[in-house]
Amino acid sequence: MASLAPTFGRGAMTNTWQDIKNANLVVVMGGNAAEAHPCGFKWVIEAKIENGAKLVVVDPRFTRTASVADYYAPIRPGTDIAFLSGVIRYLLENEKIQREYVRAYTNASLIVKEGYGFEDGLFSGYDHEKGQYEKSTWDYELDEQGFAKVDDTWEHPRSVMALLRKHVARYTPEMVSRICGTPQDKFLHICELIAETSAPDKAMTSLFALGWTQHSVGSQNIRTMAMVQLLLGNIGVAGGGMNALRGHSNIQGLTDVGLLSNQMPGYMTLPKDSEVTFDDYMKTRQFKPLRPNQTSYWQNYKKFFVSFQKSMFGDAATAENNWAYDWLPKLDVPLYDIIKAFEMMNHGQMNGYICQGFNPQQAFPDRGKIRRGLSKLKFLVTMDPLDTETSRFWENFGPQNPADSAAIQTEVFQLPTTCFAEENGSLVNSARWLQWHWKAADAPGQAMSDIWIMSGIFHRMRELYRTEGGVFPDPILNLTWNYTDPTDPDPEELAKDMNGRARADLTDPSGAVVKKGGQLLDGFAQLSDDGTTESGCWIFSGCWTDKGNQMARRDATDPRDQGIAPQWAWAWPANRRILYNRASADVAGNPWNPAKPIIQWDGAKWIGIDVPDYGPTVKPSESVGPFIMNVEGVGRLFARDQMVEGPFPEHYEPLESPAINVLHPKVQSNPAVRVFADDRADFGTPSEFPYVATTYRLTEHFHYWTKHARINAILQPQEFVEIGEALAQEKGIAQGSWVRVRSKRGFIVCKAYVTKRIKPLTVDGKPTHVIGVPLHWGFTGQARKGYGANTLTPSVGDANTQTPEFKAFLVNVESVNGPEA
Amino acid sequence: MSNLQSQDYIRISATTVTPPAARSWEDQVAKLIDVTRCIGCKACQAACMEWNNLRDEVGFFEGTYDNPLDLDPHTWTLMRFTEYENPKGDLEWLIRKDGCMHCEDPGCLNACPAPGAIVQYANGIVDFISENCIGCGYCVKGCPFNIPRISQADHKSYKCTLCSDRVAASLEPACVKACPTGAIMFGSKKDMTDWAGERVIDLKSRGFENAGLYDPPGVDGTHVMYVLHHADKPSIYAGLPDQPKISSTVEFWKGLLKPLALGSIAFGVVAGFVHWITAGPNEVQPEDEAEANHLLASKGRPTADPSRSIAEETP
Amino acid sequence: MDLTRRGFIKLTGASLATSSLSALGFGGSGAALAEAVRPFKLTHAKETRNTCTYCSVACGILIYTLGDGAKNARSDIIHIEGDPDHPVNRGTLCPKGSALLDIVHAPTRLQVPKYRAPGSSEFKEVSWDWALNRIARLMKDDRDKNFIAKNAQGTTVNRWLTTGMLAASASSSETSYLTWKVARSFGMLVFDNQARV
Amino acid sequence: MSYPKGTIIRNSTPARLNHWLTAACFVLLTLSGLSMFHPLLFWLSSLFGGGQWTRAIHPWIGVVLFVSYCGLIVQYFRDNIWRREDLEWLRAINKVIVNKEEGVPEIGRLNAGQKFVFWSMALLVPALLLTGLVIWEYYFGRATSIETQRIALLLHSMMAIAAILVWIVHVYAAIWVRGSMRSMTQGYVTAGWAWRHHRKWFRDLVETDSPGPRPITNERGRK
Repeated sequence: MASLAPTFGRGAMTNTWQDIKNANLVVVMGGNAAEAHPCGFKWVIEAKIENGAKLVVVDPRFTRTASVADYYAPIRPGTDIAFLSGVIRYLLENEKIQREYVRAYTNASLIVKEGYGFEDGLFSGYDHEKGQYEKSTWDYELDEQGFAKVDDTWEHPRSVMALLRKHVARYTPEMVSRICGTPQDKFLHICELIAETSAPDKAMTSLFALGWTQHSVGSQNIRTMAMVQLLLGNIGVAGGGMNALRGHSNIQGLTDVGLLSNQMPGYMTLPKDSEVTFDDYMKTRQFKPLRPNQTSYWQNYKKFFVSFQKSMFGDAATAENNWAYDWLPKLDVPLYDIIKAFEMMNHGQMNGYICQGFNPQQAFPDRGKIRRGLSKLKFLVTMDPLDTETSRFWENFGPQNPADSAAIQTEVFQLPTTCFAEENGSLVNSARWLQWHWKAADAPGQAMSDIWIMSGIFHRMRELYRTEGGVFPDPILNLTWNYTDPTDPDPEELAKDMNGRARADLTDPSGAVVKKGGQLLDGFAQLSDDGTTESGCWIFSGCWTDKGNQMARRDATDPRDQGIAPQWAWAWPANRRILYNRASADVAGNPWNPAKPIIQWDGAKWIGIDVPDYGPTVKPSESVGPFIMNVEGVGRLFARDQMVEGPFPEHYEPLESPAINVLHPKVQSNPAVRVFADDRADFGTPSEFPYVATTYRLTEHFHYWTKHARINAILQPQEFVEIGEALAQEKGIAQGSWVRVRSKRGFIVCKAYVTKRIKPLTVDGKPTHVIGVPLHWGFTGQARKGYGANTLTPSVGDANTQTPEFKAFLVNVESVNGPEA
Repeated sequence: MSNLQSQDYIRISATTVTPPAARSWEDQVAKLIDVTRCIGCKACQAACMEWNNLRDEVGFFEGTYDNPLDLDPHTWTLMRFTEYENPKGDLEWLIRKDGCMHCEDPGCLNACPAPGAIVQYANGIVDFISENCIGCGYCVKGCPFNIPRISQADHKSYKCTLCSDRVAASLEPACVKACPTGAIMFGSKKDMTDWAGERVIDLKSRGFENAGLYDPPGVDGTHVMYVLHHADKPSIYAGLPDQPKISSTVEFWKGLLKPLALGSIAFGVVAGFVHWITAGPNEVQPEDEAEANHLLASKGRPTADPSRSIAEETP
Repeated sequence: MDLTRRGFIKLTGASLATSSLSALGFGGSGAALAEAVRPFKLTHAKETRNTCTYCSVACGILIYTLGDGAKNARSDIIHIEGDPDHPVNRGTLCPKGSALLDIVHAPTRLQVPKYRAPGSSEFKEVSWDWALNRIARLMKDDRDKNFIAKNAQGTTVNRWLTTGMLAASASSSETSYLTWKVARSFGMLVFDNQARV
Repeated sequence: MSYPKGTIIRNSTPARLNHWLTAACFVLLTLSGLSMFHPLLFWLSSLFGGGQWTRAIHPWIGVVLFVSYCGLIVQYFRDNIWRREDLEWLRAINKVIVNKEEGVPEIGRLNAGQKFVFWSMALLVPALLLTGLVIWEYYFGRATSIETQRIALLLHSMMAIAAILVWIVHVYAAIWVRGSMRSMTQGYVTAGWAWRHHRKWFRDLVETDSPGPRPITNERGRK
């Protein structure tokens, strides 16, 4: 989550699922936890019953989460920053912040450089030509020692707190209501409920998911709430936190292991073209503390990097060759994300594509563009347990997939793989738990594991390079591959690789051997940058030690029933369950909420029910901040240069919006967003497409998978859209009748669900209708054939992460007689 | 079924003897459906289908989240969704898990003509025993909640068994186990009633003044109960009967009419017999034959041969 | 028993299967009698612990398999339900998780490698060896042709942009790690996962 | 079929076949119906191969009975039209009951008792069919509301009981009035029987020189 890291230091859900029960207030906004995560949502219900908690839901639709909420308010899709900035304004105006926490654990007191500014929707340093910021002014004023200057009174006009006050002053309740369409009284009531949790012993938890990320300002949506939580003192405490509810079973794991274009395992990053040498690379990754005494744990980057390269290339990575630095590919652009990939395909810049358990034909924006892109490939390899639309993109399925097979020259390989029930391995859940699972049965037919297939491709490639030679074979020929069965490595072996081992005897300062060469490491603290250790994913170090597979632990003991279960499986980092848990105690080390302490200072060390996310014997008097990954040691209200569109969140309209940005009409949408020219040409205007559409999951289905499962197909058999009664009446759309929903990019024909759960919102004085588009249908599987919501969605992503803007775009709707060819 | 001891039953359909009360039945079970915690995710439906190996046809979207549209032999439980605007004008999405209520006084069992096709175990579960079911559909008429459905494939009646197989193996029913939010709980009827009381207190504190437990006395209570936010208006929950009871038509049919009918038939037979004994047969007399022959002869028609008596016949 | 509110929740929640239910129903009738109600289908099934493949709550599940693993029998998954020991889901499952059996046994589960030739309107079955050889050939040819060793400034960049990969969202971390190794050893940069959708 | 000399044909062969088809259906319906009505009688379902067969076959027999009874209506309704003397006959019922024929008015082919049976069944049979269709789960289980079905079921049961009672009267009368049975088996009665029980009918037959069962008519609609 590239939105939490800039604020707290790590991009992951801060607390555990069960810890939600400790909350006094649960705010579900930017997500629909009851539908998308029912079993996690049980802890919200538990909070209500056991802890008397209130549940507040802010959503364009009255969702199933709203159906059990204590308070619900509607909001126009894509305006969450305005809403939450209004909340921040309310908290500051009404002195409803946890002052001591904010002073000690956030950067509110730090002084920002002269030159920083914000005017007419733009921060200082904007380059209109490039559509990017030059971010040097978004930083602190440093003293002689290179530490940021501080004003604990917050009176300095350039203290972060003063700047924040000024920044949010525009978000009055009137303005919030004007932008969001949320009635003022409802907005204010929610502000009051949130404000109550500024008490040190009260906690609010924020549960969110793709409802916030899938916007062109997605990362900033989340950051705004992260700031609210910092102001309320709700980070690091029981029942608090920013709980990013990840959508897929191991998407946290895939992100942890760095399967993103610019990432390496453990949140290290690949070099850029500008980082010509290893020294250049390391120079930008020194993470020198910006306040005295701070941990700034990323200072150990080189240890992680060297250990990783040793794991990859073994003896071939040496100090002399800079640990094989040049064997890593360098990036000439920030990201080669999926939107970029399909842009490249459409321009004939790609020849091959491998889809492993991923179905972009349905899952990515603008299905027409995806199909055109795939059609231009020379070859496509799909690896999946199921018959995906992607693997059949070339097949004519009628209006839902009007492909001209004869004209498509792509070679397609459809490779059958095992599923979860047919393999061993670990998955990382949203709360960062690594849980091992066991094979229950053999795969059907000739299906093989992804490990076997990837190994098969690798071996054949390596063999070709050995026999034929070819371009730059070094990393291929030198890749470590010392598995018992080279054609099918055991998951157990790979897990141990990630944990890491000593390559030579490791000694402590006294000279005593702590680890013999070849032994598994106990944790990342043992990693070194001299090549004597290796670890495939440093944050996982500790998951499989000499004591065995920690991920397979099954002791559910839960001290004080507080929702930690520290002996169940294993959590990164270092089995810490609640991130930043040092912040659960005050500066002196006493818990803010004595009823639910997590860790506290006993005079000699930190004790409690969780592993301290902190030096275990670091005295409170040393003033080490609780956000140990941050160079300041504190949480960032002001994000410095970590976000592309500004250090403070600002409301920008979605790329397709029915309204004008009333705050700054000249800067309508995110000024730092990346839009490809052809995609911009495919944006619709409100005059042609007057209604706001938003796509989402239904609880009965999981993405495009469960339409292959009979039971789920029975539970929600057919594609439909949700239309409010007012709009349906206006358009003459009857309950359950056929409608055509059009965007600039295409149309879907499906059934209409006319509902009371979506009501028109008054935005800037005008009624605004929202249409809900559930996403689960396609042309393979057990459910009725459908188009898929992404026929409609725009190909534009969040400016930081390129997460597509699925949650707010424009459509039109009309009543029709039925599907047509 | 045959190897269950009779004490394990409270009631058996179409029997004329009541099982003896050899055991105390304190441990009656109940499923408590807390509608106020339910998120309508249909996990219960999925778990029910999976556990009981039921798969309906894949249907169509018909302008409702209720899928399938109704209970059927493959759908023993079904979420029913109602968008309700309360008097304050606020929207409530009322979601009720529909299915067998396992009545203490089961209308289906009362109506059933097939011995042992419907039983009520000592723990209160009302179960359909397919091998004894004749598919007549009387249970459908007997049920005050419109639950049983007759299969067109095997002509047997189906409904929720409260997972009697799982309960017998000391497991909770599949739907109960699955329910993510704990909106479905299972335990002894007393515990469930107590727990419902706790829930009602909580709900009243959250502004639901009419919150309450639905355990309708009209059927002597049920082994599936609801906690409702608006217990004063059960029917807003997709037509949950306000005051369910076995239809008086069915009561009369399965009650008074049975002895009345057999009695009157018996009376008819006995009356005939008494008449036979007292009055005897009405036989044609020789005078009748003579008079008749006389008339026949007067018209020149043949008469019976006196040597062959055709008057003698046995009935 | 004094059922305080907290105590009661624990009773009906966590320890439901062990402490409460055994006293109910057929407790007095013995196991043989219990089986007479309706055959309990899991009596001799093998139980395997696993994790739900869908969202990231990562509910613990129990997979029940027919067959004891003997050489001459092929085991088959017959039932999946929640793992009551799991601290997050405590045995519960959502509608997707409750129907996992149907995804394992989906009629559209793939069984055989298939290949679609350019311009063809159908898949044909191929052998694994043929498929993987062909894929490796196509990849090597593309890499050799389009690999960028140095950029315009002469910096060593060693990247391959013309073939890309999308990684999964439900494969294990071990699979992911191996995938990372393989893809990056080729110099692949167009490499992403499903984190965003 | 030939009849002994001097006898009167009371029921034609088609009529008799029709009657016995109806009778057989009625008996089967009674047995199967009662098996589903009262648990004491469920054992009767064994006669039909068990409960499922009983449930399946009962409505079909009902349909046959209905059609068959329609035939009876066609064949007998003219003789069942209510006449003045029927009332007088009823007034003399106390004499009829005790086998005393003196003072009982002469009546036509059918007496009031027989007409009562005929018309009762003519009402009950269609009504049973109608209510039966409503509760015929296999075909019409979803055609009507459950409340309608409940009422139909009750009415069906009550009418069936009524029909059974009528049937008992009918059967007993056939046993009680000797010679009646033969009129439905072999089709004829003795002249004396006709004289004793249906003298007016007998006179009409003799007058028109008809062998039975109906007087020969010369004009349409008149005997």
